[in-house]
Amino acid sequence: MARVGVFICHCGTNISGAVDVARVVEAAQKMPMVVIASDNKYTCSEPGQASIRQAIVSNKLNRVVIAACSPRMHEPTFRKAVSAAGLNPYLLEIANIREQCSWVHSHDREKATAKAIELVKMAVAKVIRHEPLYPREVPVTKRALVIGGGITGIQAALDIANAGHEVVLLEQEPSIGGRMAQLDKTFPTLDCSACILTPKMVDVANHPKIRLLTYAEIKEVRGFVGNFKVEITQKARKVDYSKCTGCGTCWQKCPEKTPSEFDLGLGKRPSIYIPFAQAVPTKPVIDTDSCRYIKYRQWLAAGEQGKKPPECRICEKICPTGSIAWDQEPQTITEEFGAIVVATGFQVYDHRHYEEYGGGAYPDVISGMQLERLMNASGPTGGEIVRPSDGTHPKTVAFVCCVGSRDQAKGRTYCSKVCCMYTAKHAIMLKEHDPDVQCYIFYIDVRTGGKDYEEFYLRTLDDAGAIYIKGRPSKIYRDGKKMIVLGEDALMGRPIELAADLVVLATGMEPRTGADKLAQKLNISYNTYHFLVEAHPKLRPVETQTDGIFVAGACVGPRDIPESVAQGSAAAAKVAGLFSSDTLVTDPITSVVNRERCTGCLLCVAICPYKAIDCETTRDTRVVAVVNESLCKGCGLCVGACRPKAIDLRGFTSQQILEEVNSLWS
Amino acid sequence: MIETIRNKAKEWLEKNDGGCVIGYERASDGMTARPVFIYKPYMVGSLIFDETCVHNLSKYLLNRRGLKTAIVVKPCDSRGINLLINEHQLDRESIYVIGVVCPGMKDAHFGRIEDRPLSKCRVCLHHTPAVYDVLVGEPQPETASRDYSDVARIEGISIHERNAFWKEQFERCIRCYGCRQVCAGCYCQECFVDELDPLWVGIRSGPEDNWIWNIGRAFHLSARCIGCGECERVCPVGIPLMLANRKLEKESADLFDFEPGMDAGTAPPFATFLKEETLEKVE
Amino acid sequence: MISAQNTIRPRPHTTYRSFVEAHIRQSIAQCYQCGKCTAGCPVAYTMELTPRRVIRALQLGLENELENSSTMWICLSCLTCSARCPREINIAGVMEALRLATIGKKPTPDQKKFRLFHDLFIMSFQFSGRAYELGLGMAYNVMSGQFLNMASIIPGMLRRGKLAFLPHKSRGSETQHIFQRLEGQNKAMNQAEAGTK
Amino acid sequence: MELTYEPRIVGFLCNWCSYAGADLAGTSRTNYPANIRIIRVPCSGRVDPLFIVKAFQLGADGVLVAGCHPGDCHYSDGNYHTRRRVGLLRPFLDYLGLDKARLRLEWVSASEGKRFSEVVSSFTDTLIKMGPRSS
Amino acid sequence: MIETARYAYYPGCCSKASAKEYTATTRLVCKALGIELEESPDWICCGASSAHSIDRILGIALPAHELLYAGRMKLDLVASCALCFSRLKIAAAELKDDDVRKRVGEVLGQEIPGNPDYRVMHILQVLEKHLDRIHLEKPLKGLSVACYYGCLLGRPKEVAFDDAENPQVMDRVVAALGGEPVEWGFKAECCGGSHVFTRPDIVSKLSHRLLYQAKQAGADCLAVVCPVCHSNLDAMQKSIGKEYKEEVDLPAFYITQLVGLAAGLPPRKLMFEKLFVDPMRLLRAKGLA
Repeated sequence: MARVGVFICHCGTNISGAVDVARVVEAAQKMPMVVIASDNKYTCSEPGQASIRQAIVSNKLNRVVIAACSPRMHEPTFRKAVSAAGLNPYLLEIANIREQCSWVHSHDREKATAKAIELVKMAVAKVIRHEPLYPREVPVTKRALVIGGGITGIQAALDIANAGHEVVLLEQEPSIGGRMAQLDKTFPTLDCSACILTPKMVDVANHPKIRLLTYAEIKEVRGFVGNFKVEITQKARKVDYSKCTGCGTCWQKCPEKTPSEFDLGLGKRPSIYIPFAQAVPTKPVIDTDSCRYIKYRQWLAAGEQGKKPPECRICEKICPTGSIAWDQEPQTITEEFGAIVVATGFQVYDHRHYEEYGGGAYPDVISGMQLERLMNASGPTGGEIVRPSDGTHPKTVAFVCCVGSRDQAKGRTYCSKVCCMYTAKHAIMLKEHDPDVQCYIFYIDVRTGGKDYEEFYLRTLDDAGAIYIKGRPSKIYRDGKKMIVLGEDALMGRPIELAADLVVLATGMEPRTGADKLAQKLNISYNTYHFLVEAHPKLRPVETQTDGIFVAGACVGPRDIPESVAQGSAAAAKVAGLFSSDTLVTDPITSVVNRERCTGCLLCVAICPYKAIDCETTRDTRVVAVVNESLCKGCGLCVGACRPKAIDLRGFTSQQILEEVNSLWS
Repeated sequence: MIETIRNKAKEWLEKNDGGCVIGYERASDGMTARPVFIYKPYMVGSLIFDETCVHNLSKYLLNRRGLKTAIVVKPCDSRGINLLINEHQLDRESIYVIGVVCPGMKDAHFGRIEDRPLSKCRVCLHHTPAVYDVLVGEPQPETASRDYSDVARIEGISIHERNAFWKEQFERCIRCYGCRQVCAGCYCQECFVDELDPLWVGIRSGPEDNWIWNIGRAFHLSARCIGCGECERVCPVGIPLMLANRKLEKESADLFDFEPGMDAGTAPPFATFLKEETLEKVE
Repeated sequence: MISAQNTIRPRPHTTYRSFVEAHIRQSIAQCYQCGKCTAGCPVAYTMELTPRRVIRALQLGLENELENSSTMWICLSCLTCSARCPREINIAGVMEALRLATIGKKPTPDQKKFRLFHDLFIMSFQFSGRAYELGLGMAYNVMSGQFLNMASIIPGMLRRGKLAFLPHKSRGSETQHIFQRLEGQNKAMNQAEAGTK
Repeated sequence: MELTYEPRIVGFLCNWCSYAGADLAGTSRTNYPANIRIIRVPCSGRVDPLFIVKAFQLGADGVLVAGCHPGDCHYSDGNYHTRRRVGLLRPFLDYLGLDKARLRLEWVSASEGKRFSEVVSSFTDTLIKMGPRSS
Repeated sequence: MIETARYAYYPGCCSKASAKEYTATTRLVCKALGIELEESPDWICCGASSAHSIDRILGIALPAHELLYAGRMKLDLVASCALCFSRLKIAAAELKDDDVRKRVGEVLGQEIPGNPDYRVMHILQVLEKHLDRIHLEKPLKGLSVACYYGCLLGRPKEVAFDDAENPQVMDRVVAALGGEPVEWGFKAECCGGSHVFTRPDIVSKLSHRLLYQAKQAGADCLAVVCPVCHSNLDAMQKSIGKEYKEEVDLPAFYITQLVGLAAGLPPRKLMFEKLFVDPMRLLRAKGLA
């Protein structure tokens, strides 16, 4: 038998100013199962809470209704209060008579009082149907997976590992390092990118708590916070890493040369290769698309159709440790983790979408990232900045900002944030390389939000003598050896034709291809551009809507290096916080299946946003739904869909809601 | 036609020991049809098919989950099979579907077969079963244009007239639940109408409770009703239940571009959504 | 005096702007003045007010500037600006709208020859149904005072039989009726509009 | 004494957006008619269409279902499902003689306190104009 | 025996004078490919490029007159002039608006059926569609062709049938004829259009840029699909050359002439003599004449 206590708050005059509290008390005393009803000046104050605790004990109350401010305000406070009196904290219901009554009906005391009485009545009707609920504890696997071996992932992995937890760092390419490894210098300090990055890469490789999984991809993710089960595909490297010492003989001798991805097609690499000299691990993979012997084997398998490729196998013959493994196939590894950090980063926007700028057909129209490779001493030209078409030194260089950024017509409305700055860096670097170079920079706005960024931009004007031209060019074409850029000098309001030797497009950032697929596997959200969506853009920037999965760096949106590193560390801190206790407490407001009523139509399985519902077979061979309470977030979507009323939501059961509705007419 | 059905049933029974063929036989009045369950090949001679085979047999499959069963279905009944497979009630492998091209069905009243086909047949679009292992009869083209003149007539009268019309219809309901028992889509372990706590529907048969029962029944069949018309046929007090069902059928076709039971794979409207849809018609 | 003319006094809501926005079914507020329209415009070099500045003038409500400009008449309607606009604004449509909006106004000396050409072009098919190149060219040359315009190619055209001496007529006199009915319709609409005001 | 008709409205409000929006209307002291009784649900997707039918059966003059704007659901896509359910129920109830104006589906975010009060005001207004439900 | 394809055909005003050879070769080639063109007996001017600058409804009504003819014939409407094509296509799109349709209907004195779906094609599309019907008698081997589309075939994108910046249809046609389309960046830049009367200086400047770029890209000749472009690039070529003090000498063919040539139609019928820039020397040098 329910024994309900009703406590009505004056909230100073906030409630009593518009509601006749005495009449509400009087009415509440007459409601069914109400044992005691009383009022309080400030229920949330310590004396107020004490009087509730006392009333619970002295009146043997087993249900409590507090009519006060919004439950979004003080529900946790009052739950603690009833809990302190020995009652299950979920046997409490709050009637919102301040925000949704006294404050909005201040002009009509009569109606406000009548409404307050009804709100209390609804709460009483509902609380009678409350059941005690108990949070559950689940163990935490203190092991983290970091997806993406760029600077963000490296930072996150090192920080988690330094906090004493095991980390697996997963990278889809043959080496970690990411985009930062491709850069020459970094703004605004002009640090050599490799000089600050490669020590961290080595730290990762040598850290006892970090296991590196390169050339690997996520296949499937199951489970929930503290208990993820991840299937990882280790792609076939065709090299046995347990034997390989990374001596380098093979990649020096391989006769096949193919365009280097790392150098963005400006240079070549062998078929058995490490992407760049400082790669970690320093062990090669065989590129099965270009390798002669692989092609030979495919030719054999296809019934010797067409021209016979050479049966090369030089790497195999030359390898001192016999590491070449032609028959190596992709492998699936299953690992368990308590938390996952997603740091898949970005890729450079492909300027082939700009047909008006030549659609990628002009060799002397290059992307900013390609210029990085040209400037880099370990790049394809040994750091000599030359025109890809004829190898001459450009004297007039035009830069075009916002290529693939701020361009709705190209499906990219956002600002990529880093291009203004890296273009300024390029102008300064070009001038340093060759004092005869004149740079022209076509821009819409110059954005330099960041410490020392504006000062850096001013250097391009003062030191490098770059000429900034406000206006987005409309066309780039070739005239003889020159590239002509058609623009407008919007400040003069006149068209401008610039004949340049080299045009550098400041291409923007976009998420890595496949970021959406990965997000689907992880069950986290992404936006129209496939940038991942954080739980809250300001207050929870590295968390996601899925507990235990964190995001960091440029996979969330355009970021520069300092921000990416900060986010990597932030995500690591979140992971360390999660791992600080051995168990996790979960919210008891979850769905629950009545197996007798369930027909196994599995509509709930189809619509659950958290994949929290699965099915199982009962002993009488019926298929029924079953809720994984650790995954369930308590939205109740499944309950609203269930025809046989076989699934219900604790704390918001159909009984409870219908009692609320019924009470309005009883 | 009948010979083909019998031959196919016989062939199947010979190959599937312990299987059952669900079909139609002549009723004892010598005129109408009734369901028959045949377990032995030599008994297939009683199978018939003609315009009196009004019953939707697909609901019987629910009693033979996982058991080898062959079934004779009309196009509308065949959609029931798809519906039940889609809702994970049946598995396709255990069922052998003898689909029959439908000429339109006629009901019998007072010892006489009516002249006109059933009203559901007059507005029927699909004359060839949506699913079958063997098809009896020549495939017929679909009726191209939808005929919702019956629904439109109700839509055309005023809101007060509509209210009065349905009130009068639902008031007659005696809550026998025949409509539910015969419906292939009604297979809950316990119907919401029978639940006591919470009490969705009052126990008495009165205007208010009849109202919510009939709405609840129809809405639970929204985007699921396959249009077999069995509910209306068995209603002892003659409530035009299909008139309600067909409104939902029309709306779910218009709003979600969905026709229930046309295949077993398409996600039903309440299992999916489109981010960009608005679902608001110009009013 | 000069400073008074040069100082901009913004009027963001003008009838020109609403007319233009209705015509292109877009808001010109979307323009962020990147200048790609002007950059690609093949005739921007010969405009006082470049396409970007036309949009700017609309945003600020500089009606005089717009009315006195020849930009919309120099515009070739090649749609390069619209095709490349990163904000997907139909700038060529803006030009078309400005032509329609100023058609009733007295042309400036610079606008005159464009307006004359269009009037003559329309006249050249208003009665016969089909445009009459030779007649159009000769009439234009005489009336614009550009007597020797294209003189260099006329003999060649004649020699190759590429100029018809007489207008080619469409069967029936449909075009005349079209013009009559259009005039009637426009009149009725103007009256109706005046009536509502 | 003049007898005025006071319609009864049942509002099902999602906890994260619309309930918070209703709270904000209070915090900013925006007055609106006192005809609505709010039932808090975690998500508009928790609303069983039968709750709505039940409220009408008991005598509600109007039912408001309010959730986060499409794309903003706290539970990623609950409101899209609500939109489909209510989107189908509304024309059906209308067909059965219950004017579709009596069932409203609205998107109210946590920052739209003013909008919430406008929704309740206009809904109450509409219902007063329509008068009591014919029985 | 190949099946006959039928289209409604809109020749446009230039067909009667400055672009006689375009119309004639269009008919000739279509006949050879088994394509029937039905010309409306009472077609009228599409109004380009003036009507839509003077009155919005007039600019739609004039081309709509022809759309209605095609609609009655239940045929796709083909135009050979890029300018006409553009007006027809835009009018077809505008007619989807109920108010516009009503007003245009009034002006044309006839009811325009609702939900109209008027399909307008350019002759290039027709040629590409039926490319397989061409029997290559004389492949255009070694002939480098700069395909010039003009500004309107790829714009606006709502009515375009090819990319706005780097269209490909004509390149595919030329390649299918055995010719060598050259890559160049000015396929869709404007030639100056109808400004030939009002601002001949503009036409000179823009057309010169085109000719120069085509030449620089290594083209032997141009292929053109619009009478206005053609007159600017062919008839005006000599005076442009004078103005810029350089001999260009770049024959400008209509695409239909090239198709006819490759299909082995008699050169006499292809009306090369109508071109200002004599192509015969080039054709002889390439062994095509």
